[in-house]
Amino acid sequence: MIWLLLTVPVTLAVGVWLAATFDRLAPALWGARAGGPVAALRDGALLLRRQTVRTEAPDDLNRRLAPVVYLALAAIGLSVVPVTHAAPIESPVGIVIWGSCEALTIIAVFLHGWSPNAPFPLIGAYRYAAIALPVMLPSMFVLIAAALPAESLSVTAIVESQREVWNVVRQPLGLALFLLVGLTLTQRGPFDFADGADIAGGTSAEDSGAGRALWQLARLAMLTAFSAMAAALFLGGPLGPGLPGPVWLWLKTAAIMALTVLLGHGIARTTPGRMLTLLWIVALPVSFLHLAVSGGLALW
Amino acid sequence: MTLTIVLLGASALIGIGLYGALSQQSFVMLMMGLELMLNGAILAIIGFWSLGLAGMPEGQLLAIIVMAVMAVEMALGFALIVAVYRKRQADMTEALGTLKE
Amino acid sequence: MVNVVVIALILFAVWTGWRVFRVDSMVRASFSLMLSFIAVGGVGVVLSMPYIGVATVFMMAVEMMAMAIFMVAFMMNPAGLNPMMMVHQHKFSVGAGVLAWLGLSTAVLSAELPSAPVTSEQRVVFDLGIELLGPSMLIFETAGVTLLATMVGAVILSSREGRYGHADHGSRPPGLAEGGDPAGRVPDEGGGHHHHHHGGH
Amino acid sequence: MSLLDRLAGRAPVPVFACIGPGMQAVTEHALLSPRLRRAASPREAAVLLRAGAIPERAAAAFGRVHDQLPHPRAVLRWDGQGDPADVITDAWVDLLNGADSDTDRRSDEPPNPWEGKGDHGQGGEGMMGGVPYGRPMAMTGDDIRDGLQLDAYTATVGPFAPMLPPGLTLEITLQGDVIISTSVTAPPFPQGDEASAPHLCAARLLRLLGLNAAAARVARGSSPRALWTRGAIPAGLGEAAKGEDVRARLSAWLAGQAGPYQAPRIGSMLPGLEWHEAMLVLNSYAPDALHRACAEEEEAA
Repeated sequence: MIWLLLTVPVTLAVGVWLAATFDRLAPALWGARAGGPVAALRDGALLLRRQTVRTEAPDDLNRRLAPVVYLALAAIGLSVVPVTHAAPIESPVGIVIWGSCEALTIIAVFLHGWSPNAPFPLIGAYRYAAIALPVMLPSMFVLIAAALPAESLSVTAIVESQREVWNVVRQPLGLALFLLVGLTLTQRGPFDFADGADIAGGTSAEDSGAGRALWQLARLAMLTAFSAMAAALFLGGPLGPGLPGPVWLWLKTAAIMALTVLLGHGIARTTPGRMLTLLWIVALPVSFLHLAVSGGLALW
Repeated sequence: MTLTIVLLGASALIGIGLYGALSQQSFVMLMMGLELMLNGAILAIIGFWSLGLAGMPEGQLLAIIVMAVMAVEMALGFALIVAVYRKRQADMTEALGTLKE
Repeated sequence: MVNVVVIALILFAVWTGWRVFRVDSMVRASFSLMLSFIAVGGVGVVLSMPYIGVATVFMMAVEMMAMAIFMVAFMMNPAGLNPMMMVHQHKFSVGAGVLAWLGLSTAVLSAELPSAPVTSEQRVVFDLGIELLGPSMLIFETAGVTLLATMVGAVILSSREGRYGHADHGSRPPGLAEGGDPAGRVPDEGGGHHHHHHGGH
Repeated sequence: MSLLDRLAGRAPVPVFACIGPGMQAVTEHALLSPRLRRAASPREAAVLLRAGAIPERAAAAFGRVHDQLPHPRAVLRWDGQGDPADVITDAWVDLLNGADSDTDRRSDEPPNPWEGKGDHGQGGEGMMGGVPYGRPMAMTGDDIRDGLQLDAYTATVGPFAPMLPPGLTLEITLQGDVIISTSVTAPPFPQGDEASAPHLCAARLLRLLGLNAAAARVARGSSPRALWTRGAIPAGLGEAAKGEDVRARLSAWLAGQAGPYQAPRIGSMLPGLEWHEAMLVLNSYAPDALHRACAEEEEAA
């Protein structure tokens, strides 16, 4: 029990470093220069050597809370993922807990943009809320669809239901839609409406020093949690021949993480208004269709 | 013992919610008062279901119905606020002396 | 142990509920209310109602995000940089709130409360699923249809397009005769047009 | 030197560039260096690069940008000769070794004095009015999208805003994300033909689309590797003539064709667009076309 809980900080720490390194390697595949495995530590050190600026009349409480909440949500989300035959937090409603972490993430990002009391971060916060709220709908449909073959809301049961065949085979569309959710949760690439270049870095425009480092760390932690959850829901989590369960889970997590980072670096971000239309007109009906098909398959 | 505590907490939430719903001038704040009263209702349902009714399934159903009521209240409340604001530029209860036109 | 956690969560729920009407910042007010709901959800989880408890957290996170957006949109000075107190009939409201609290508390303390706790071997989430899609399916589906109707209604109410033109122009029905006065009642002058009064500050 | 300092000393140095007349192209090339990182905002930067001579009219704004950099910070002048990466890296390592951080250029005062008047000390009557913390209260204004009149926000953006051509200063009124009106307070600095080269123009648009890797590749003269580059731009956005929209202009630039040489007036180009769309439209014209459009507008007025 205790060692299961200990896997959470360890996975997060390794995951954050791995995600940061992927982030610096990925540009190479899209044809730009890449950094090595120490590059992420260097960038982190640079931030830690600098002052954290306090803006004029900020919402100090929320400014401090936002990154802490984001990090805590990543940790809670990660702890409902089964490492072997059990999760650190074993709950009969594991994926609902994950869903709550997703919804609260929107609030953490909103507060991060709201609290510095500056226009560009606020625009970023509003954009993010406007995009992330409709993303919650496909997210819920995907999670429900993944729970259907298992006939349970427990993530452990969902993993167990993939002993014969992984969910990615039964529900390939589910993984694609879930990646979309992951890009939103971790503020990446085509769904990074919180930090656009057109608003000078958006919610992070006023971040500096250790505060900035903490926020970036929380983003990477959320990427780790998301990748682990995707691995559990679609790639059978710790199931696999030969190697021990946790190793399989970590390998699959790294694979999903690499895919997410790669997509984040190489897909263009459209305008918020257009993305909103696409989400309501395309993503929502597609995810509904996905749920209906998955339900039919589960009954059949 | 615990059921009493839970219900006392629920009545406190309902009391605060009633205060908010009656005292706030802004529509949105007023709705927060209503929500807080429903929060008290959910707390009472949880308490009764868990400690007094041996977990009968209808108790959980009631909690879900209360949540649906909250969703309806929020959605229609905000839609009405927007509709009134479009017409009157008003977002406060006093600005609506009349419902005419 | 369970009692201590429950009491702490309830005290937190009441305190954050109280803060909703005491903070100056609208964003803080919305998220205070959310914390109050999360604490109640936590009570649900502790008192073995995991689905309802966690679903409350999920739903309230989304709802209060929308609430915060509306608060910022419609309130002047939403960040609370000016202290604000926008209340009416304050004494009456305080009285009513206290009275409701005392009345309900007296009822709770004087009533003989049933005592039949949930046992740990009950499959509560499973039971809820069977209940929703079994005996109470009609109620559950009615809630679903009600929500659908709400969505349609909310979109129609909040959109600019009215049946007889733009809502902000005061859509008027066409006349009964060609070119005649609009059908329906003739509105009095001063229905609110002249109060260009934003947030009453 | 501690381990933290050693690590920090080897990181790419985040640089925010304040670009003067004629310096845009060389600065954009210099910032491609792997030893430097283009900071999205002054708060992210460790070194402020003062590229070229900043005209008198932008001196105050330069001071404000300067003071936004967190300590320890350095400001460097660069006249466009040689690669500034060495100097910048050295300056950063010096700061780590305890060199003095650059002090503030301007005094830290609110733009309006704090007045303890009014019901709640906000400096005005009632809950309305006054200038709390030196800022006027936002007031409701017209909305051109769907008529819901919420608070309009007016702000001056520029002359060193990273999403605008250097020198361009706009007074923009926003309703949420939608631009209600714009007026040009100061035109962009003249930049010469080099800054209007198709690959640099395309790189600027790609950066606005969040494609930093592709933008760096294009700025070096290669073709971009990315998905959905043209598709991400809404069709018909910023359409000057039939088929002459932002998407078409990006395609032309990526194909190596320079132009267009004429830009419409900024005051008529942006209103009604959302901020992101507006920035795409603005950056779909080469800096010298925008400079000419602003100069013509000034002449007419």
